[in-house]
Amino acid sequence: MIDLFVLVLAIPLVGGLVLAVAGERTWAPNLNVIASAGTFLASALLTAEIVAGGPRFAFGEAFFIDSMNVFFVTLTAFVGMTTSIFSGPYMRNEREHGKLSAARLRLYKSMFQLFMFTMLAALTTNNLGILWVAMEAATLTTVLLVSLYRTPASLEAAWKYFILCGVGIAQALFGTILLYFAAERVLGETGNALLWTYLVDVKGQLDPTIMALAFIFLLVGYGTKVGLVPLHNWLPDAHAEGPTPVSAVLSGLLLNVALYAILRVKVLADGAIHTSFAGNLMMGFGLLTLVVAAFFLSRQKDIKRMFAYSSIEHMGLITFAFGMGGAVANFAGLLHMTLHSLTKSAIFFAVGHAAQKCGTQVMEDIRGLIRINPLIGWSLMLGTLAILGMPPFGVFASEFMILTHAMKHHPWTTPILLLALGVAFAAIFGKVQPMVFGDTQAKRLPHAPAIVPVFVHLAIVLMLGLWIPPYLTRWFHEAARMLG
Amino acid sequence: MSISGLLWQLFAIVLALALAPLLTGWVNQCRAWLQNRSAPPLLLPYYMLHKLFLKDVVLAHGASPIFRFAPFAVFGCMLLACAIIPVLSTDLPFAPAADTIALVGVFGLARIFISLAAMDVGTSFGTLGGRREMLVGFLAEPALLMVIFTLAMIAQSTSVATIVETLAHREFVIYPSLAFAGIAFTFVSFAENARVPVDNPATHLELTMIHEAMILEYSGRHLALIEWAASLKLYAYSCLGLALFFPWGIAQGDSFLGLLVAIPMLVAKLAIGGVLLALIETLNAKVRIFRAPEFLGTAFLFAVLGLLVRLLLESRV
Amino acid sequence: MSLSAQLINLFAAVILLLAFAMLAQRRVLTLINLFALQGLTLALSTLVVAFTTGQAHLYGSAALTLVLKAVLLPWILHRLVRRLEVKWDVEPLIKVPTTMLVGIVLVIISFNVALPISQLSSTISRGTLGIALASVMLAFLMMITRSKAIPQVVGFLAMENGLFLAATSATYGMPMVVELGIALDVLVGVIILGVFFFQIRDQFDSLDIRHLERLKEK
Amino acid sequence: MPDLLPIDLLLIAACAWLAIGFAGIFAPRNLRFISKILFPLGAFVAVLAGLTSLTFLGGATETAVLLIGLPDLPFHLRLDNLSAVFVLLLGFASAGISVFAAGYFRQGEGAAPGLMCLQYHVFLASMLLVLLADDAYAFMVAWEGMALSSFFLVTTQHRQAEIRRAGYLYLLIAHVGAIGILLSFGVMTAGSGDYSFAGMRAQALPPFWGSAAFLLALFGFGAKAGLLPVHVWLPEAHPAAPSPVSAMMSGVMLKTAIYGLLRVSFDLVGTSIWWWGVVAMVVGLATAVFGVLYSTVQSDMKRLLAYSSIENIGLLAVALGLTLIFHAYRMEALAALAMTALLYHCLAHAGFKSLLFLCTGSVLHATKERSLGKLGGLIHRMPWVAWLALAGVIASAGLPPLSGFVSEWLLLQAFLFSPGLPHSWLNMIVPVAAAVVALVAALAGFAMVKFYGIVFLGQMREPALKEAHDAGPWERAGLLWLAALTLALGVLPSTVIGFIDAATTQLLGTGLADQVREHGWWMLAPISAERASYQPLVFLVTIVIAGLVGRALVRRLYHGRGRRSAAWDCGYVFQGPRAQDTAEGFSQPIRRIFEPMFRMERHFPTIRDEQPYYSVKVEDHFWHWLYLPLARLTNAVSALVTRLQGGRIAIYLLYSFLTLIVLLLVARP
Repeated sequence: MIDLFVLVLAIPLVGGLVLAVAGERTWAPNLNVIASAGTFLASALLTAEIVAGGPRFAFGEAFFIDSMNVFFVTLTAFVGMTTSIFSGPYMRNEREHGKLSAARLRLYKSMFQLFMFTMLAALTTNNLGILWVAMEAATLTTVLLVSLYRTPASLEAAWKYFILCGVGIAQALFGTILLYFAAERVLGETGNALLWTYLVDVKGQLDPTIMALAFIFLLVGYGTKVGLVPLHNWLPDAHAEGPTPVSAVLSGLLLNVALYAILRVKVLADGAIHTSFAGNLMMGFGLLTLVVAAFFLSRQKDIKRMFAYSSIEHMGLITFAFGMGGAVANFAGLLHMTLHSLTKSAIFFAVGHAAQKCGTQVMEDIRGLIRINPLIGWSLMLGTLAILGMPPFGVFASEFMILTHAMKHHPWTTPILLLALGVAFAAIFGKVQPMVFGDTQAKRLPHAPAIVPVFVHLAIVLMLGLWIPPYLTRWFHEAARMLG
Repeated sequence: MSISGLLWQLFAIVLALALAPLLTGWVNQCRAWLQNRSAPPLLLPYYMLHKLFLKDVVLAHGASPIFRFAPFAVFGCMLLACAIIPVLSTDLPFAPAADTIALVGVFGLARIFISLAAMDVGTSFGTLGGRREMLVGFLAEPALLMVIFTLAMIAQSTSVATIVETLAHREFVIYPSLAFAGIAFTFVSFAENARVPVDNPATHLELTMIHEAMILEYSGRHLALIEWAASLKLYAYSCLGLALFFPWGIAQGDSFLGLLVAIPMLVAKLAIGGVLLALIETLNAKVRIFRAPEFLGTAFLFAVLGLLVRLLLESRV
Repeated sequence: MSLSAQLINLFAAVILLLAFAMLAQRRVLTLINLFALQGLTLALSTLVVAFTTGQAHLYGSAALTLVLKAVLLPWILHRLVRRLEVKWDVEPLIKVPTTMLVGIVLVIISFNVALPISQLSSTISRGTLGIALASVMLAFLMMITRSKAIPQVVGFLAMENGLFLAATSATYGMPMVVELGIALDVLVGVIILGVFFFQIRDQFDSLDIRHLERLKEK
Repeated sequence: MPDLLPIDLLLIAACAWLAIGFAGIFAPRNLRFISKILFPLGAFVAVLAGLTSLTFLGGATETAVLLIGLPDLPFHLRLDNLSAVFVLLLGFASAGISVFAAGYFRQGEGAAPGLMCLQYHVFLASMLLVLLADDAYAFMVAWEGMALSSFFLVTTQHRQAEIRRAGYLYLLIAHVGAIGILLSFGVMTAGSGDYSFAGMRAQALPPFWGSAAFLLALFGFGAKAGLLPVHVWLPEAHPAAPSPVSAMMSGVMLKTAIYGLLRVSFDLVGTSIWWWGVVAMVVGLATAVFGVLYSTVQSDMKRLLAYSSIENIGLLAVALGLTLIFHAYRMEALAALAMTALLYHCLAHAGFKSLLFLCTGSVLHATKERSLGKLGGLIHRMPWVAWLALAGVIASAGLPPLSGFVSEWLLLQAFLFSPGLPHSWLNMIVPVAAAVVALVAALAGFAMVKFYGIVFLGQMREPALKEAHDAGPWERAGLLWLAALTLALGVLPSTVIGFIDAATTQLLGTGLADQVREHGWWMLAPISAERASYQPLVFLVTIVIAGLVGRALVRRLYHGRGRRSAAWDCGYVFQGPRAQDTAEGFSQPIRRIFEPMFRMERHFPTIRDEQPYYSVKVEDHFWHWLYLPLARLTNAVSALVTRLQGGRIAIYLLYSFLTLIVLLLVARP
């Protein structure tokens, strides 16, 4: 029997290579979907296996799947699958509008699969060095995706993305080196000093001074990719100028993976330092990010840009939650990550269709979606409400937990959190409402929108707001416990 | 509730119906005297009513059922008010039906109906009268309630009967607050009964009138009922004032003798009251409609002062 | 102090010097040459460490550095410059003397930050950690102050040099697989950047990144 | 089924509503099915819910825990007497509204009927859940669900920009309010982390935190109720919504906020401080005066009613304040009196305000016109609506013998006892508050006369009004039901108090029921017959009999002749509809007397005008004093923040660089 884990990594890699060669065939879009679906299937089965049998290694000790990352793997594979479903008709429309050539589409599909591969590798690797390599590779693949349109704006966005994230990730490498250095002092020169499973066993013996420095470098480095203020500047540009499916995966997945990297390091830092140093730093960044992003929102004109800032805002909130630490906050943070991925990607799907329908991303020119196509209109409306934390959508559940936990342990932060959430609500809702409602004179599109993914996402988000299945709870709890 | 009580109650109502136009006539007569005019007959209001009842009703084309319904409702309200106010005895069956607050409510109900009726035909004067009536109403009502509050605090009750009993039949105490309340009440009753500083019952000059503007479209029996109701209102206010501020003479139970004494006392008090009313009306001039708020504001102020005086000076008594 | 330790410190000092030189350099071709020189020095330094400590994989690392940083990347950059016909970085965003002053401050900061760590280190090359950090920071500064795309990329690559130096000086290098991965990333990155340069020039008729300032909040 | 508890029945009702709603979405365009089957079904469920709580009242508290919710905080539900009173209100009021809605929604107006059916019934179900919720999470989910569903209902006619704006404002303020409520819950857990209401009850809060919780709740629930200064959404949202929705929002939804305030201040906080009452009272008075004054000067009939709702909410807050004051001084009997007034007014307002809003719905349908300046004389074309509206108008003006008067009477009675308070300042101030309440009540009469007189009486101001038609049978049935409720609440106060007293007793430990029952069902004497009594039935019967007997006598003794003729024109020829008072003209005295209260833009005609005209626009001071400055501030901060994103990559790199340096220098473990 083939190892499921091998499938999880191999399908996107092989898919990406095949599509790089044969991406212009008529069956290529289907292959894209099939590969993504296969990845998801494999990861779902893998999850079942891990849930039943506990954590395990793969390829010797190079890869390690435990209850925390398997959850991210499933999420990533799932959002990847729905995005590929969504991107089929979307990209076809783009092509027919003359925005993309066949060669670019090939590049897109291939890079999409490779991007999935890098993220899955980053999530599952046991080696913090490889984690870094995979993160950098993820940047490279997405740089190509962001600049897909080759317009001046998209090139500029891609350039900024590349440089800022490149520099950021270089800092993360410095942090990784320091970490390695600290670990080598404990583990000796066995070559295992970057393996998470070894590190986590000896985290108490790591030198706190080095770990503190390492954590700063890693936080600033990976934090750039997460979009923490003031390192966030690449994010809105990249989201706004890339194709919408790419915005969806950037927001929904890449940010998560970067945060995942920080979380892994935070566990080690916490273990070594014994104070809430790492947590405090994350809380500080989280709050700053949340507030600044919220105030950014109200002056946006471009719809994708606005939701990019919303992603920054939510990343701030999640970072804050993990910064607080403790079972409840970690649980809430993980839940919020999940829900944010699902919701934000759903929103980008809807936004993509909406922008395509209206032929613009400028919000003032998008009007009356509900009259053009009620499904798109409602999906954008509901998605927006969900992301704004309206019950009964799940985002409210996680925000509720974060807020209540903050109220209990850090009461002074609550007004700040609420101020930011209130401002964000006013800004986003004020912009989305006239887009969804109102009058319009837009035309129909040649291809029916792929709206199913949106509703699937929103349905899951809705369900998580009202009922979190027990196995999911267990899983979250376990992951939260691992985070300390 | 005894049979005799019920009979006395009925008697009080009939008395009100009978005495009310007489009071109006008496006031008009006094006023004429004071103004050096030859006085109309004392019974003129009865003749008027009779004449109006005899006449056909002329309805405007635009009049709706509300227009025809209102006179009866207003009349009913005023009758109820007269039945509630203890003019002869404090222990009549209708006394617990409403306290002073509800009494204010009855007047309010009547006011609403008459104002609505005024707006019904849709002439410029009707609506003008309606709005002015409501203006006077919303200014007078709070003042009246404050007066009542002062008294209610003295008597520890809002029931008119209890207030009368407290003031008339218990130990005599001088209440300075009553002076304020009395002045306020006088002001309010002038306004409420369309009397001189606020309105002039004797004029038909459109731009100044209130009450008359509202009933311009009424005729025949409807007008008769409204006029009668107006008399009843004056009677009710007078009786209320007498009951609250000069309660002596009102019987405590429904004993025949007590009630027998009460009737002449009432008539005497009303006669004096009528003279005073005419006197004040003669000494004053009608003010502009937008001075009315000042007038009633003063009344409100006095009423509140009375309340505060009550709280400040008398609560520790 | 042994000879090799002295040698390593010397090389480290040369790297720092080169970092400063790059910060001050305005001619693009010279800049690339300086970068190649820095790569060479780094490779030599790694070689000395490998020779001294006998760590086999450090030879590999040194070879990788030599091939990649001293030969391959400069070669690619040279080709790019020739194809794109850019010779001058018109003028840095901040005046060179100011940049140098800031650079000195950065060196002081880096040394102080690295001090507690290098005291913990048992490697022969531990003293160079501060220099590694300083060269990372100087490269960073260079990226900030340059207004053209190619110098910025050179700065980016110089940063990688600093990181490699840090890796060798603190820990005798990262595990080989990681180093290979990093090298691959850098290489692919530079190739992608190269493609980018052409696209940028096509779109903007220039490689001046001041054209790339349109995406902003109004 | 003997083992079905009332709480189970109510849960089933909520599920039934949801099911009805989703049934609508499956046939979104089938108007017949939706309006003639689903909405009546919803009304039926509503009646059942109302009856269930009626039978429950006075019973023992029931609780339930559902399987849904957060992992460690599943939905807790609890039915106690306080909830039951409000469920009663919800059930009975919404029954009438649903029946009306069955005849109201038409094809082609705004959203698809099926969608509205869904939103409407989700709205109902979430309100029910708000009343039953027994933990913060369930409460917030239901609360926001309520806001959200009503928001969609408000923006049914979303093609109009002003309606979108109204909806936005509504949801925004609702959301901000919800944040306040959540904070209040957070404070009440006192750091225990137990967000079930049972957990909050178990905490003894120190005065400071207790006050914080109360003030936050006052703000949060006040935002939903429409208390000053977070009232601005209300006069925008109510007119924007379809009339049954306005009726539901005004009649029922606002009461859920009152419910929340009661729940927090008497059940969850656990302490009580006298100045809370003063705060509530002052806010309430300001709200009431503001609401009623603005209500008198409106030119749009639904706005007029909306401001009138603000006024009533203000009165409710005054009653709440009074209750709190008495409660803080342990004068529970008087607190019970004030609370009875409060609960009674909730019921009364639910009846008459829903009735009036539904009437405006019928008028709107018949005439397509909301502006008072274009209505008039509708009593001739719409007698049913007009006569039923009269009941609402009288009740709303707080006049006997209908429902509004009873609560007002109880409230004034409660005020009369305030001199017994052991606090000299309160002694002085509270009676003055009573004076303001009296003023508000009188002004409400003014507003109602304006509303009724201008809409239904007089001459028709537009020729098109001649085509107006009366309400259909479903609408009439709904209106009749609500009018009947208004009448019943007006003439049977003792019976009603017998029911709602269970809630008072539960919250305060004492109630009025014993005293009230002593005097029989026809008489209301909350303390003793000597102190104060009111017999509404006698009232009604006397007036009716006096009117009828008078009429009979006049006809018997004289005659019943009458004829029609033109109205007397006082010598002017031009007595057309234009000669009547306009809405603006009617309220001119108010604008003049209370001039500083309004922000007016007026245009007066001059002699030289070619086409002289007069116009007046009244605006809310709060916009200019509070909201616009707030918006400007946010904008300024936002402008400052956006400078971060200046477009220069060098600057971006600098941020990253500085962050790193600062952290390296400053951050120490």
